[in-house]
Amino acid sequence: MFTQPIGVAHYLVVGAILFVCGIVCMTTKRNTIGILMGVELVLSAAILNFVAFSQPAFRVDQEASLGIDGHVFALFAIVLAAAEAAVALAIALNYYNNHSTIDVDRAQDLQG
Amino acid sequence: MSSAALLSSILFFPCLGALVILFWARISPAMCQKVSLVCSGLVALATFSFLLPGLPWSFAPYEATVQHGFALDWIPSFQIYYYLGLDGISFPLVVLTAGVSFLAIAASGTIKKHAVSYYILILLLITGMLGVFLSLDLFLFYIFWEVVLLPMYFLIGIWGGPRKEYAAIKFFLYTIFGSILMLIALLMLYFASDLTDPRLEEFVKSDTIIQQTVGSQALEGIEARQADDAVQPLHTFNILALQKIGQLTDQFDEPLLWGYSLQWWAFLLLFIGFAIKLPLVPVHTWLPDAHVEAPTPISMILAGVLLKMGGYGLIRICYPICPEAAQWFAYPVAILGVIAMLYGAFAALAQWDFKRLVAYSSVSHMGYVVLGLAVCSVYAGGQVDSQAWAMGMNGAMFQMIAHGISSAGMFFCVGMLYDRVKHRQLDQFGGLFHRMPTFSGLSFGIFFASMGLPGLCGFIGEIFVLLSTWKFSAVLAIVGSLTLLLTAGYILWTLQRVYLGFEYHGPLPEKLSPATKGEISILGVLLAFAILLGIYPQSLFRYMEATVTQTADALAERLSAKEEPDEQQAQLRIDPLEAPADTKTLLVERVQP
Amino acid sequence: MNLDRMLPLLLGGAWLLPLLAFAIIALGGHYLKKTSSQHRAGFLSTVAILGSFVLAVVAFSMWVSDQGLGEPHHGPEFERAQLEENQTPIQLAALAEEGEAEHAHDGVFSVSGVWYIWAQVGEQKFEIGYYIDALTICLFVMITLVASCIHFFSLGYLQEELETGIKDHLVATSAGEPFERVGRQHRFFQYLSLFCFSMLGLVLAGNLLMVFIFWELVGICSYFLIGFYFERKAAQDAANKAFLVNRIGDLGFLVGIMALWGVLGTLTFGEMSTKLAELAPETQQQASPNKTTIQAASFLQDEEAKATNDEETADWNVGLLILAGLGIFCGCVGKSAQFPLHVWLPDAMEGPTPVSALVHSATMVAAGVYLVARCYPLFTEEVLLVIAYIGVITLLMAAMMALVAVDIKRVLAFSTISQLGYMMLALGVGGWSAGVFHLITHAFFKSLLFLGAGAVIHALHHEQLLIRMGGLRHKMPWTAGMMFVGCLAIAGAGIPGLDWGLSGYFSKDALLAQAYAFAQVNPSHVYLYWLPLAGKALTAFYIFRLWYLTFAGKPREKKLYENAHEAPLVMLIPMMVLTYFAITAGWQIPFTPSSVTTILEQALPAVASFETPWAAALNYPAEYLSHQYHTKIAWTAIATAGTGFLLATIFYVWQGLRPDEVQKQFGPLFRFLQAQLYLNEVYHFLFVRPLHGIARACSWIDRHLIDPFVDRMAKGTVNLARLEDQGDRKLIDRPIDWMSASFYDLAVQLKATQTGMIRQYLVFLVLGTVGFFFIVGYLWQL
Amino acid sequence: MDNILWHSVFFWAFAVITCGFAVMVVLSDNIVRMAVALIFSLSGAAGLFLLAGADFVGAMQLMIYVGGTLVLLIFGVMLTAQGPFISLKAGSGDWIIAVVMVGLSLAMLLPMAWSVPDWHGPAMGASETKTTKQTALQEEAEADQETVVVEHNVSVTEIGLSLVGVRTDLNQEDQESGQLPEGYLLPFEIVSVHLLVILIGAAYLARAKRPRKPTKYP
Repeated sequence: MFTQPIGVAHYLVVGAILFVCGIVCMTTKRNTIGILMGVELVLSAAILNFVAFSQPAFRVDQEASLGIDGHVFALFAIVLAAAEAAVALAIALNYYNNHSTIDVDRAQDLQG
Repeated sequence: MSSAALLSSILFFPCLGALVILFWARISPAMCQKVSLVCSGLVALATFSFLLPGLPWSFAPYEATVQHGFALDWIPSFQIYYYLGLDGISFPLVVLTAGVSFLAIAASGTIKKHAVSYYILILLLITGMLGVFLSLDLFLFYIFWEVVLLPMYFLIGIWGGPRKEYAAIKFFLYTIFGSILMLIALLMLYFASDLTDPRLEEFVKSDTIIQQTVGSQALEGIEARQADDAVQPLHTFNILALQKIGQLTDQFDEPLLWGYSLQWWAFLLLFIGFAIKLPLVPVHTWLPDAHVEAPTPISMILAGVLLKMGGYGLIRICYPICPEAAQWFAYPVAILGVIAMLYGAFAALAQWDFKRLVAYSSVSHMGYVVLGLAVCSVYAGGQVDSQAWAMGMNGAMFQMIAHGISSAGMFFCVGMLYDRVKHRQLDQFGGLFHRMPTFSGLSFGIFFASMGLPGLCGFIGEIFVLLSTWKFSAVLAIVGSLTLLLTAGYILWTLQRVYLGFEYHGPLPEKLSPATKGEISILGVLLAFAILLGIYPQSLFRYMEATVTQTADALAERLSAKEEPDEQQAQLRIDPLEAPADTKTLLVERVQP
Repeated sequence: MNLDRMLPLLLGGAWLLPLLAFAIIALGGHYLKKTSSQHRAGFLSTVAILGSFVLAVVAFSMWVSDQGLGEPHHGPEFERAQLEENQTPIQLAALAEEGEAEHAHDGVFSVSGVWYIWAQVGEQKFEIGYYIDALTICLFVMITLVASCIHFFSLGYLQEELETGIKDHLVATSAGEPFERVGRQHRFFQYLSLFCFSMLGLVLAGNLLMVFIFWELVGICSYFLIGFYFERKAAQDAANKAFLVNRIGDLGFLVGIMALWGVLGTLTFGEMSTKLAELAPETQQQASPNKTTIQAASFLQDEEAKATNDEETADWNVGLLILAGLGIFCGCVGKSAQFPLHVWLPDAMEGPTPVSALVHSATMVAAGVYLVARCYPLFTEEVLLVIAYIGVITLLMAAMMALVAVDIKRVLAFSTISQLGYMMLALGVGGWSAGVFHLITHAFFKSLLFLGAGAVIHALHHEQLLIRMGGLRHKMPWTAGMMFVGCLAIAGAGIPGLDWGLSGYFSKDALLAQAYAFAQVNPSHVYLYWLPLAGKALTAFYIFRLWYLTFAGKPREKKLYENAHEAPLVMLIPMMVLTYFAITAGWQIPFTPSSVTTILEQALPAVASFETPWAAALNYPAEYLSHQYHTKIAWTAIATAGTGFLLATIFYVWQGLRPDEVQKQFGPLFRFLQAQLYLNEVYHFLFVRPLHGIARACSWIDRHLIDPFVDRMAKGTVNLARLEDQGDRKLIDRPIDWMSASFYDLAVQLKATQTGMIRQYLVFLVLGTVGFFFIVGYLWQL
Repeated sequence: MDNILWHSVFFWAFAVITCGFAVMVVLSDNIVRMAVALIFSLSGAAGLFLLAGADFVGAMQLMIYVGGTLVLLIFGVMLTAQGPFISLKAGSGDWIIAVVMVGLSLAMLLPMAWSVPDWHGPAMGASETKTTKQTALQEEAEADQETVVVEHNVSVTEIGLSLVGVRTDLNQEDQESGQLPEGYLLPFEIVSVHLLVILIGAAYLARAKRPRKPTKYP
């Protein structure tokens, strides 16, 4: 286990687990904040994949790596995630103000 | 005992019984039945004795030729002879006729009205049916064919159910229409035939019956022909001679009307005639009415024997005499057969009257016979696969016998129930298994035989016909095999509605007494035969297979020779086992520049 | 010892003994019934099948002493493969090809012959004969053993059928009272004997036509046995349905036989492989037991003129062969209750429970698997792939239905369907011996489970609903214990480290390993491994759900519980015998390296896989190559099954999750599964009703021909006018009204999907994405 | 023991931390504990970034995510976490769905991750075959290289320059060939403006308002 070098695939697996955790978090939490945390996990998984793909030492064909592009995209993603968190939190607070609850299951105004 | 005396006494013994009944003053109905029973029993015994090995008159198995054939002068000026004989095609049907007739008379105990006339007519009917199967002279065949018609008309019309007049006249009109077409066809064949053809020399010399009747005249004619003298044509009604003419010469190939040859027209007319008797969709509608209205024993004979006359006519007259036409009509006839199978099964599925259902099942089962006969498979290079055709013909023959057994049994079951509770509505039965256990058990066996359950007789004919059809046309085989499903559907549904369940919910429940010993033995005999033929079909094939296969081989040879195999095609010829009929067109296209 | 002479005698005797019993009971049933207090018919039947068992065992021992037990297939390539476990799939496939050349095999030993000529037409013969190899013998022993046990069990189970006045509480007469009838134990044993005869005949049959004959005969026996309580409408309907659905399969079978007859010209098992080889005169027969590639190209002759022609013939032949394979498999789909013809088996549970144990779990339904195994050389790659996928669909679908079934016998019925799916899958991915092995182990543990269920039903006086049971382990400790063993066996419990487990552990392990090996070399069919693995969790869940609901917890119906009692000894002893085999059937035979599998592998057929023009270019890994995955798969499988077990325990013992809550949450899915995917309704709508429609149409056409033609002409004009008016209303107005109404209805129904639940939308989003990738990825790889 | 790659060891350590706390986030019902677990999970992810040679991104992850976003989240937790809302439990059915989705997603993602051989890491086997052909001296030199994974660290300078449109990692020839420099100036500007708008919007949304009666919907 420890004698094998790390490759992109390992990162992808970690990313996949993070992603799945995020998804499960989003579907099982009724708390708005909990859902937001799930979103953070999912975004984090995506960023992890960007970073992994930009490291040339992680793969056989080093030319194929993303290089600096991956880093820049990861940065953008982080920034956007932060912004998204801010807005989402604002929405959550607003929702709380209006409905006096943060249970998303109560938010069924869109029901057809 | 000479063949002439033997066959004639079998043939006319029922008439003797009829005379006894006629002149016996103040005979009681029970006595009438006893006399007829003895009479038909002796006939049945005589025919069954042919099966025993070792007797001087026993029927030799694995033998293709006519046995016990003899000819006596009847109307020699028109070359009409009293020519009887047995071969593999007619023998099983004669045995079936004798057996079913005996059982039908045994089942006639409930007939009390005009008993004397009833038994006289039924004995006449037996003679007529035996005559149809025994005669090898076309004219004689036609006479017996008509003899069957009249007793049947009266038997339905007098002893039938509520709509008996309607059913009887319908039966009569349908059949007479077919007979007229047949008459035209056989006169056409008679006047086109000529025994003085040099190609027939070998046959004329070898055939004892021809030698005995018109041999010298024919040989003189042949010699004169070979010497290029003008001779008067020598016509014939001899079925075997006509077959040889059809297979060896081109006398029936002359164009007759609208560019079609004589044999094309003859085939068409004969086919319609036999198809009505068979009956084939769309000329089958006399059958349900006739069956529903006829009394039980008559239904048994009608389904067990009369329908087989149509199939017998096809395999004895239609196909061997007109081989090219048979090939021309192969697809239409096969498709009609498949339609009859499916149509009959579908119509049976929709019936509420028990007897009507059984009647429609007959239509469906007889469709197999037509399909089995029609499958003359043609392959590249003009080779006809005689094996597949022989298999189909054998299957058709077997199906006729098997259906004779199972349908007679089914009609007897229906009749038993009708005699007790006076109705046939399927939805007003139920729970018979509790009230009549033995009868129900036997009925299950009979119905399963009709359903084509392996191990019983119905399966073999069906599987043979379908296997041979596969060689002819895979699509028809697949479509045809759907019938198996439908048959199972209507039979099982019927059994459920009639026998299963916990109580009988129709009128007259108190009349539902268990079956008597006599009834059980009739059903038991039929079921025993169904089982015997099911687990050991070779017991029947050994008698008929040689003749049927020879017929198929002869036809296949004729058709193969007819198709001129040119050099390229001969080169492209492939093993018929490996190539389907459909590739023929493909290969031919490839060859033509 | 002369195997050629003795085996047909012994097995023929074993085959005919039940027929003798049947004939005696059928003809003398009346007499036997009169002395009913001694249940003579039952004894007669039981003695007959015991005799068959003894004969089969003698035949088996003769076989073993002559042919040996077979050796496990661990060639040198196995060790090499183990060393290089980290190979990529492509390398593995190459390794497999390499290994095959070394893995020579001296053919399958078999004894075949003819008893009598059934029918002969021209030169074509149809014979009643036999074909005996290791598979036949093993199945003979298995069938007679299970059947003997079940005969004994039936003597106890059907005790009340000996009485003269039986009240059937499920049937109410018009007076409203329960229907009373005379017992008919002798009829039951009569049918059972006929069934044993037919089943043994099926296994013994020497050609496909004979198989077809007995195929239908077991069908009709099943019909009689399902409809044993023919007073009940449900039983009648179930019997009819079973036979008709089977007939649909049989039609396919018949087409397969016809096609095979068309391409090979023979239906005899012994001749098939020779004829197959003749099809390709210049076959590159690789000396390999498991994969012989007959290339279509080798049909090409040297001469130019013949070339194209022959190629077409070859194509046609291969096409026919595929059709034949599919047709024969169609028959198996019907008989083995595979999707989409599985609908009859759940209903077949209307029959008495011993019937379900014998006919509808252990033997008859396994006949389809047997036939696939028997005809294995005929199947081309396409057909095998179809078999594998049908198997996977069946096993998952049935397992999910078993999750929601509430009737104890129905759970087991669905479980049977699911396990049959496993067998088909194994055969489809090249695991011949794994599939047949599972057939045998399954026969033991499933008949054990059914007999256990029978004991429970017997104890509760014909109560079959799980929700009314509970806590029965106190009242029936033996039954509970043995059923628990059965549950463990079907869930495949075992200890991978020690390589020790119940019979199901070994067979399922072999099966999954083969699926894994197949998925390794055919990456596009990776789901053939993942889905069965998931099915294993479901298996463990539903089977332990059944056990917990029946035996664990507190009694739910006090009255039923109070009256319950342990089964009598005549029922317990057969169960013990089956328990013993459910535990040990997969073990190695002491002091030898052999086991049931190695005996079976003596009959392993050489697979002639035609490289057909339409082939999807599959690789079939040889079965011995999958041994290297056993340990790996065993751990995975145990983990999966453990998950299912854990979940069942959480649900029904610890009550950590609440079943009713889950049921409420998944309401539509739950109802969908409980209604068996509405397949019955769909079939009724698609097939039964149109058929009846056509039937009525045919009948209608007839009546119209009967009607006087003139009569119709006279009324014609009036009718025409009316018709026009009606046409306006019906043809023009009604469709428009109907359209508008149905659009409105549709809109109302579609509205329901918009729940407004954020989390639910999210679930749909994820499932949609996964589904999209599944489809795209799958198509891409294809 | 000599063959142990410390890079791999650290990777597994961080991976376990990241995944473990992520699972904790999922399994915990208490919102506060979830937040704490999330902090650790994201920190672990930052560690993974560092291991992957993305120093700057790792730093940003720590600063923005762990520092900023989480503070924001905890802020939200504190504002809303009252009594009943701290632990809102999902039903049993939700968990079943979740398990099914886990299974499905993993069944899709994991085979995908392993499906490309190129991604399995630097080829150790390839260098082994090479060593047989080389001299012993070279072998020693190679042996050192073998155990050390050669990483490419992207410096902050590179990123900074690329954000304003100067690509140092591309060949000079490509830049001079007349094409536009492939930097990120435009995206950078767009993101900046976007951020500004978002923050203003967020502030507007979250501003203190007069309490209002909840609107009733039909």
